[in-house]
Amino acid sequence: MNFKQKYVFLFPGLFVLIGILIFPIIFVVRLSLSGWNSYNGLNFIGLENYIRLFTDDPRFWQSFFRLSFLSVTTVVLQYVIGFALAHMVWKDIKFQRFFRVLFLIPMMTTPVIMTVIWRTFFHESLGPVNDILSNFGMSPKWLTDPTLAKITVIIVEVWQWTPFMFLLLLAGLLSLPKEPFLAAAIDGASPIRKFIYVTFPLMAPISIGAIIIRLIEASKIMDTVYVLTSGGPGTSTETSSFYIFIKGLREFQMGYAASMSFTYLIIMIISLTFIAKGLTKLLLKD
Amino acid sequence: MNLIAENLLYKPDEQFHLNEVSFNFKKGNIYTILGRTLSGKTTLLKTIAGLLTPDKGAIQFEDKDFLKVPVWERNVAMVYQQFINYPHLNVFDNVAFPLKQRKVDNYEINDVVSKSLKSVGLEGYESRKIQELSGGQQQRVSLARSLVKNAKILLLDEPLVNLDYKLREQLREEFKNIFSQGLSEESIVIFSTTDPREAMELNGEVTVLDEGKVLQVGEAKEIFENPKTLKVAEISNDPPMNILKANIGENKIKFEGIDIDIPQHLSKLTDKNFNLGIRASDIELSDNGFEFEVELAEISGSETLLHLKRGDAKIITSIEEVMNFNIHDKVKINFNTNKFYAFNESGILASSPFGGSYV
Amino acid sequence: MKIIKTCLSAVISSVLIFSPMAYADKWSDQFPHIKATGDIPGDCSYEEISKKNYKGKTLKINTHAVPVIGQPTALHAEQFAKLTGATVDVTHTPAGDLYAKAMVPFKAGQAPYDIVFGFSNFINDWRQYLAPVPKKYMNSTEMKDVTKSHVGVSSWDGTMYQYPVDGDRHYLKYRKDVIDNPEMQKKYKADTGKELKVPTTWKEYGEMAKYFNGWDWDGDGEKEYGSAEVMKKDDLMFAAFFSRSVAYAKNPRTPGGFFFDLETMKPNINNPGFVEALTDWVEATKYVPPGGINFGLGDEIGSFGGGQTLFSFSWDDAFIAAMQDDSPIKNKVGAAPLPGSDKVWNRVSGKWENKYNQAPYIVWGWAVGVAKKSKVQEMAFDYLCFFSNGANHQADLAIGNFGVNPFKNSDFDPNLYIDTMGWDPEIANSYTKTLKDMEKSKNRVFPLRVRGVFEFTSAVATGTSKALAGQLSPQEALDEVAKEWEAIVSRVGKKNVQEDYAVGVKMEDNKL
Amino acid sequence: MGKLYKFLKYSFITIWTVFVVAPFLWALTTSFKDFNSVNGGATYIPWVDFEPKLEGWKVLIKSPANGGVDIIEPYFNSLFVTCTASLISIVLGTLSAYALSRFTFKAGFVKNNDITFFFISQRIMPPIVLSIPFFLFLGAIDLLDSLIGLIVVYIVLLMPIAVWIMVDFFNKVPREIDETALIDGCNPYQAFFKVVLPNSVPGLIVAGMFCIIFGWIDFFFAFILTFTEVQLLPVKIVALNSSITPWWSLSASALVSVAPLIIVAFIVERYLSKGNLSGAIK
Repeated sequence: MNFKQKYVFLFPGLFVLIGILIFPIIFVVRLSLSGWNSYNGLNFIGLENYIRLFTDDPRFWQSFFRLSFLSVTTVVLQYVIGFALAHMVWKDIKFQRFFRVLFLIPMMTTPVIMTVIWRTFFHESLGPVNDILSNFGMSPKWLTDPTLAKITVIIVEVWQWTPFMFLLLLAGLLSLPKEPFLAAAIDGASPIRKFIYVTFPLMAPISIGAIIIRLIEASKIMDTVYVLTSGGPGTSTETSSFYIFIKGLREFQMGYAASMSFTYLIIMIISLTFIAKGLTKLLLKD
Repeated sequence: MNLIAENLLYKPDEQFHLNEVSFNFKKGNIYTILGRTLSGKTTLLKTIAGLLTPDKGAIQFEDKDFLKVPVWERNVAMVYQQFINYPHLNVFDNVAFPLKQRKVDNYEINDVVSKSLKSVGLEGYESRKIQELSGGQQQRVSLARSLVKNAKILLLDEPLVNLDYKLREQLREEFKNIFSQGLSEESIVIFSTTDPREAMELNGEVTVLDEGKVLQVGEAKEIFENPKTLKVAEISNDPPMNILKANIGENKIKFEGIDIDIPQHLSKLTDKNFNLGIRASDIELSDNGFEFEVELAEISGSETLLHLKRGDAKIITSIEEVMNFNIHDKVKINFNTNKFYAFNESGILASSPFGGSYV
Repeated sequence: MKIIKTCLSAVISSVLIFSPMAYADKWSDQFPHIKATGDIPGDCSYEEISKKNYKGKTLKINTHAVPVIGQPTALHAEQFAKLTGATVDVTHTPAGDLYAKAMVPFKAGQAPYDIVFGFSNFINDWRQYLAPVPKKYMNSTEMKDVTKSHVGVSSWDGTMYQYPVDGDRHYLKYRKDVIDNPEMQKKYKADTGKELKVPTTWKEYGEMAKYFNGWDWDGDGEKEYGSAEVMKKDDLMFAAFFSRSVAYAKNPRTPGGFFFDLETMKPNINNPGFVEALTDWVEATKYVPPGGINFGLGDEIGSFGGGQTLFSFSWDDAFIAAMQDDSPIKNKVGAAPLPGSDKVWNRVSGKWENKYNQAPYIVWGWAVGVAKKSKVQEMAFDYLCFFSNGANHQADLAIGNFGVNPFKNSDFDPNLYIDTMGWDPEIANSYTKTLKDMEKSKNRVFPLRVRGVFEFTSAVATGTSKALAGQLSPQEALDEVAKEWEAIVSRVGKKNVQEDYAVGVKMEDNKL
Repeated sequence: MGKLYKFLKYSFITIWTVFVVAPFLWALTTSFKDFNSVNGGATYIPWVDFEPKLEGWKVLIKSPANGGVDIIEPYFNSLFVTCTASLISIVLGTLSAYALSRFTFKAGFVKNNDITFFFISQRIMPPIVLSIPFFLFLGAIDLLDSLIGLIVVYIVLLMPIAVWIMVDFFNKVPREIDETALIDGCNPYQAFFKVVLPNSVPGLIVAGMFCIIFGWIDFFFAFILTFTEVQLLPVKIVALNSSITPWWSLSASALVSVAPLIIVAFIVERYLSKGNLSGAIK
């Protein structure tokens, strides 16, 4: 279909978005070429920020790799668990409605607030987790061990955002056509084969979409880190967005933070494009 | 006053969906578009409906430039091969939809809709939800909806293909009845199908389409009897016409070590090498025939389709009874030589049993 | 003693009803907050402020979260509105976000708030957007009472930009019921051969903390620990580190800069004095409660205030929390100056001096300013002056979680705490003496207040937290900080930093 | 289905249920504690382990002058901003998504997928940096510290989500339905409103839910772009973080803030149960 009316559909949304964003985006680019900070205004310093970023700031790149690790791990876990849960409450299970609603709820909590609860939950001397574990002679350093702190961040992220995957995948499962399953049933396929050869391929397109959007969201992981560990111990849970936050709003090096954000945006767009292509290749073989 | 298309060309990607398609359809007639899947039938119908705009070419209807008229003003109706209805409306509202759109008054709507539902055998289903109907019933609803409009052009895009065999037969009959009584002299019916039999039964002018190109236009009988090319012969037969590479020598037709006396109608062939065409139904089992090996035997209804092989030659024959064969069985067959078609090496009909030739 | 005092004050106040001073009760009837004292005469007393008419005007304030500072701000706003007819809108913001919340509009050329609360070390970044305190208020009775060091902290090179409403400093808090307990002293002596007393050096502090770490020494069935400290890598962490550093690195014989060498602007941060302090601090991770290296100020307050640790040494809050009426350890805690050390680094000679050294760290604390672009500056200053008038200030001091701490000379009267808050006299005395002595000391360190100060402090937090987490050795960590500092100095411009730093050094070297 | 599978299935679901519920239970019990019962070590059962206090809940409705945060007005502000912004985003996003799903756009190398990605990519940018430009932008049009200003910004946050979900959804609704409507005499607008939209309710519900969630839980923009006039719930709750982190009132507020969204969860589940999320067409 190709009518001139198509523009009437597309443009209001597109132009509202562009209208609101055009100034901010241009400003971010301009900002990234300035040394805007607590004492400097919007001066022009050329590519100095970018040079600093690429030649003299290993911390940014470390935080970026840490972010990649954290976001990929959490998204994979969310996907696997979300898929498993969705598959389990898809059909014939007792209290189906209860479980479906329950599994959705964590997503609806405000991260800045909920993470405070998690911090108390994992509090090493006053929290319930170590209180219970201490009965077994264990007292893991949830927030103060560099490795375990990462895992704690992952646990909280998985708790908060698995429902997102769960919902999308459950919706996907519920909208699957019935015929392929009938065919598989006639062929007498085992549940595992049925999953591998029927369910999974049918779910591939929705999976790709869900994974990509979650990667985008997970990459902004920030509230969790801020509240749980403030990037510590040391720098062991510091992610890009948290580092940008520190530089931008804590140290008020806005110009530099803008150049980091812009670089980050470019890297993300490129890598997401590749990931999307890779996933498409991997999951949609034909 | 006719629906005239000139050199329609549509190429949204690498492939042609329509390639220089032209036709001239007259009111009061049924036209069949025959072609295999992806041959451009749906594209052509959508172009006529106005859902697609061709890259090049022109369509005229009632002496107007049809391409300048948007779909919603064209007064066409279309039935899809998928059973397309409005899922949020019940049966009555589905059928009434185009009338309400035209702001026809309610009294008349009631009248027309019940009549139309009656004609498709769905009285009493008015308040049913679409999802509660069977596939055949759903397709009747969309047919009823396309009929109430009294459209000048009725487009039917393989309307029967997604139905099971029995329903298809039944609905096809009904279609014929509806078309013969219900259609005014003012409208054109365009019916697309992959099934040659359907095309034959509807008995109107047939346009054979392949890869977006019109291969042949003619009465159904003419297409059947004198297919212009090998392609047409394949498309217009089900199973497709068997094609064998053959040559002529010493008054014999020779292929794969088989010598057959040249039948009368092929005696004037001049080329030495040609493609020999023979319908599956014109091959029969015979104890003193030629030996072929069974590759596959399919039973379809009361028929058995035998896929046979001899050297490089592969043929399909249909037998009017159910028989069991094993793969690699040897069978003997005979050809009804009077039904041989000959196409030259570039695939053009050189001689048909009905005397046609395009050489 | 207490009963007599109460009776006495009852008698006095009943007498006062019929005296010309009866105004006090007129105001305290209306505002129960000041019922203990009634209105106290002054330039911004209830009486004076009630004469102003700000009807139809709106005052917008951004302050800290409730209750610390946030609650008194809101309370005094309510009172101020009632007295003057003004509308006062108050927003509450967590401490870490106060800077950005005001700085973003400042940089954008806006003044959404007439009054912005923050910390005293924001002064250099903020002062260009703040209105200096007008003469009228500088000469007010209330201002006259403010201690010299708090006037200094609120001012930049002689001009006051921040209105003093609170006083902050770091000092040592300890469990009196342990340190002064003869049984514990005996036990400690028996086990370590040393005296158990209020620690005067960080080494002693560490030894005691380690000894009292991980066992139930108060018999409540829970384990107790050595020390609660701000070790979480946040905006407060560096202050805790500087508190531990002053003893080793602030040498009264080498003026001219604690953080930098003012002449060369070379960072001192990685000299052996600081390294020694960081080594101590890394050692401290062994005697903090589980999870202690992720403690922010709130955790520190909760931990010490909740009776979990023997020591703690940052802001007043932990002490005040411990002295709350419902606290399990009320009147079981003591205050003392920050520990010192037996040696101090001399950066001129490049050698350790084996002399006892102790230096108070006049840490930054709550500060508040009036936006230059505000259209109601007079009202804003009136509000601030009213905020800390005699009656309000005394009442605020009495409420622990208000977070208002002594900064007036009149605040160092132990009776204030004994009477109104029911403190043990001995504790009140040690508390006021500790605070007073800090005011008197000549070997003080003032907070770093150069432009872009957060780049410097954030680098310290990052570096030291790497050391605490064991990612780097103390020397490596501080070398990294020093390198980062040099980079910041060259980015900001050596001259600029030097110019700013000179202002602070002048105070440290007692030249202002 | 084997017994083993069933066993594994129910164990997994049980474990996950415990995991999901645990922090809420912890928050519930903590919300009845106070400073002393929190700092005495982990306790669980009121009356048995600790003396329950209502302070944590009272703080939420007390005025700041009395040491509370008074979340009632912010609560309604949040509801209003979230719902309005979601509604606008859904309307605009759905229209754009329909265009992207049904029509072909081409401008140079930019095609439908690129436009869709453009929409979604708005969510990649870390909010910190956008906050300053947004601040200046809203300042320039005098919408700082206003509900409308927040709605404007939230539209940018939420429309990408609406577009993403609706494009996906419309792709699953057979385009023949709209074509039939056009053939039946509807112009494209009528086809959209009379036929496509009524059949897209499940998609709209899901998109709406995501918008509401992402609007409701945003803290950052609400924090930077408001001063005194407008306060949103998360900002107000975070302002509970004084020097001492009040576990009790934060726990209570966490429970209060999630409450309205549980209704959303039930609505979504209803539509899921009907199983017609994909458009109900074969």
